Amino acid sequence: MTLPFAIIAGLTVGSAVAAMSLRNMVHCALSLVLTFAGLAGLYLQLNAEFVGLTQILVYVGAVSILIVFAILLTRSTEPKDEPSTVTPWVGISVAVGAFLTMALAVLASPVGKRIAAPAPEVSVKTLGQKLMTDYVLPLEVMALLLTAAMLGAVIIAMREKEGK
Amino acid sequence: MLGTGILKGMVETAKNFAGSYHDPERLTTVEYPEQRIASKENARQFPFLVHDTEDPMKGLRCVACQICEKECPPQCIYIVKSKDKRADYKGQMQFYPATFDIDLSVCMSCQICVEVCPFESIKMDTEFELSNTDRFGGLLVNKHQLAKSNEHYRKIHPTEAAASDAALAVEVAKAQAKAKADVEAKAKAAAEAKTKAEAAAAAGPVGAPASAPAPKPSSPAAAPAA
Amino acid sequence: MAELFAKLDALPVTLKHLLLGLLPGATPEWLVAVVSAVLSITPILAVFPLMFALTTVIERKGLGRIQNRIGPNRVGIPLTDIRLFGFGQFIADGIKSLIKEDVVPRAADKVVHFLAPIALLIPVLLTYSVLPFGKNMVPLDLPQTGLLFFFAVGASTELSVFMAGWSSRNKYSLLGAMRAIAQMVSYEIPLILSALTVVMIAGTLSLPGIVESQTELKFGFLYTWHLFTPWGLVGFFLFLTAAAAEANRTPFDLPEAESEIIAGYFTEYSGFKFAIFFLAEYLGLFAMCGLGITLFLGGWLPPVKLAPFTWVPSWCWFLGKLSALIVLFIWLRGTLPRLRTDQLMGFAWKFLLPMTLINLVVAALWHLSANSIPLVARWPLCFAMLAIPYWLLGRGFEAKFTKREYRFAN
Amino acid sequence: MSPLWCYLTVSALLFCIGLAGALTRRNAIMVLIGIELMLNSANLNFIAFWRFSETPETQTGLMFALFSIAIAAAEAAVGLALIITIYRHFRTANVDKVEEMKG
Repeated sequence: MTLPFAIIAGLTVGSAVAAMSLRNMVHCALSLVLTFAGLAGLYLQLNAEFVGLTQILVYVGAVSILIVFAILLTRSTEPKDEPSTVTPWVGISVAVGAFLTMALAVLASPVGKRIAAPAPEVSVKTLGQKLMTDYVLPLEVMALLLTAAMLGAVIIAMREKEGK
Repeated sequence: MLGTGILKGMVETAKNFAGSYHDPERLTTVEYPEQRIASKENARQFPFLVHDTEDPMKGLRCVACQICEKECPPQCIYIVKSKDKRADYKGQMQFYPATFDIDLSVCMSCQICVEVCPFESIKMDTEFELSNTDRFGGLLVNKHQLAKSNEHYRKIHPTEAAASDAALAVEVAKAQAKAKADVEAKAKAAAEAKTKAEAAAAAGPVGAPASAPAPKPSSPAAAPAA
Repeated sequence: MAELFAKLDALPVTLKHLLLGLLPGATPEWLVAVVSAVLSITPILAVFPLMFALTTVIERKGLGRIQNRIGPNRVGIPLTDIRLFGFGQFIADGIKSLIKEDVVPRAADKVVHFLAPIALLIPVLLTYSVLPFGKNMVPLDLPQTGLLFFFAVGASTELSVFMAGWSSRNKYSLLGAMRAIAQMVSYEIPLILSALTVVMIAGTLSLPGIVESQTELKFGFLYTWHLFTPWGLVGFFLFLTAAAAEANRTPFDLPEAESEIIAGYFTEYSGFKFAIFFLAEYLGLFAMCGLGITLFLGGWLPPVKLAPFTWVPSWCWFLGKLSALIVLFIWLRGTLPRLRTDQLMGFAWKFLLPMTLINLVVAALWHLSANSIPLVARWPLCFAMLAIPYWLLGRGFEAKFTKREYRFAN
Repeated sequence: MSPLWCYLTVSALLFCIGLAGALTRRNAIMVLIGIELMLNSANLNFIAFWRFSETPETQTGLMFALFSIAIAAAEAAVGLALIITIYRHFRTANVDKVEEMKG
């Protein structure tokens, strides 16, 4: 484990914990952004520059803004003193159990000991060529999905006509 | 077409920009402390008190009638009437302001004090460089600061000052005429009294004649300066 | 002679290598990397904030002249009568903002309120790291993802704007932040799409690579700036429009429309934090201009390869083009009134977005027909393919916004 | 460079934090944030496995991560639109209180 990795991983996990545990939802959203940025840092460490920067562009630039808008638009009228969680211990124990299982699996597996090969030669050009040849069907499906999602989101969230 | 309006506007602003370097029409700014525009005659800022003689305190026209104090809409005038009296410009015995303060930070330059003053004693000044470092007392001016000579008034508002001087001259003339008349009447009365006394002395005492020497105070309805 | 100019051109690079050579031989490698980075960062941190400072004065003077005023011309050297045409103003402003009281509203979210200006300034400064300022002068060369880095980092400023607006607990701040975010998200699409045409033609995301793609010569002396192609010409103006909106410049400065919402998202900021917002805004504009120069105006290239032009160092060309664009933005600010919110959104979605998409198609056509149609026919053809949609789309706006009936004035 | 298990552990941690949040928080937006976290941890796994694979040239992991990011964006948009509509109907974004079939 190297120092940069430790710093970024610690930041990512810490802000993820904050994102799920803080009371103020805007603080949660801002911590989530930090998690996204930390993940992008991890991607960059793994020589996935393009995906890392896409992560920042999409998550920090768009998804977090969506979440923040949603939080402000649903400014809770709920009473403040109500606990923000339901029966936390059940959920947390399920999560801890899941983590222990996965961690054991990871540590036991010989794959986990694998050391990285020298940085692979990745160019955005080949990525694009692959998208247009091998992955052209998923790409088209994705385009369709994004269009459908956009239309769906607009129609769902559209204000109903007055007097209806 | 979309965009032509933007281009037209940009040409116009470019003309303004270039014109500001050579065309005085397009750059009318006066760089104030160094360059000044002569004050317009109708300009007015804050009131001041007019005095006539060399000594500002002795020559104040104000008689502390407190009309302006009562009329002032923002109530920025504070007057304390004197205990004693002294002769005014007509030689009449009048009160004078022991204290006359105006809070210029409250004054709204409405000129009502000038309108109501029967004595042509409060006028509007054109002084505007009044900035001060004292936040609370700096703009509270007393009668020493307020007193300015009639010469100053003539300089800043020549037309008004002429009208005001004329009105005062009429007053003075009236007062002098009255005084003269009074003196004459007194002399006459005295002469009459004398003759009567003599006559009485000759023909025995008779009731004194009804002579009313009490001089009327100057008319309160004196026309304010036009 | 030519060698001397070449040396002058490479002066910053030579200087850096000279300074790096001063390090003792036993210096560990990571320290050399750090020193090298610092040496690259320092000129950026010196030149662009200074440029911002000068721009504030020039902008005020220029706007003054445009509005038949003189503008600031007093502050010069203190305690003397030397006025320097008012160019001491920015120092006075800087000192003022440094020593002013830093007011934080009682209800504000203190931590977020404090972090917002920092979170705004850092991404803006980061965008400079991939711009090529001159030949071999790019602080961080990302051959695969340079442009994506610029946009990714630029996109994260939106969140800082939200942080500033939300943490102030002020309705004007929040309104300003919402407006700013809606505007930035809407205009980011035309911005990226108009930049994408260049990526498509140049075939690289690397910004120095994009400049290199414009070094071919036409007629033996004219550099093939992308501006000289029909799609580049239209793309450049689309890019500038979107960049003005991204940087909150007039006529798209609704987020800080003082007549409506005071100062927008930085209403509750004072003193040095306000200065940081101001600085970040201008630095963002400069970065956008720098990107526009790199993409369309040939970066650090002179317009023609002829003797007097090639003598000027490449970084001077970059800074000169940058200054020209800044002057253009000041000029626009002095000319145009502010849009309304619905006009702003309508313009982005109904005009800029279709235009950038058409531009993308035309650029592809231009690229594919390079060998089949001669330039004399190709240029007007492609230009017409852009001009006709422009005219049609623009007509919709004119019909909507120019004819206006006044009930009483007529 | 850190070995693979470091990345996998971080990913597992993120997944479980997201899971815990999604299971315990009441607010629908917080549930959505938890789901986003889980998706992201999966992405980290894709990238890590790609980087440590025998044949990184195929770029399969990168592709998968890219598609996953796109899907996550679409999911966030639709999910948040749904939450806003639910909030309009019920005046709450609390998932426990939204239990009627009729809006």
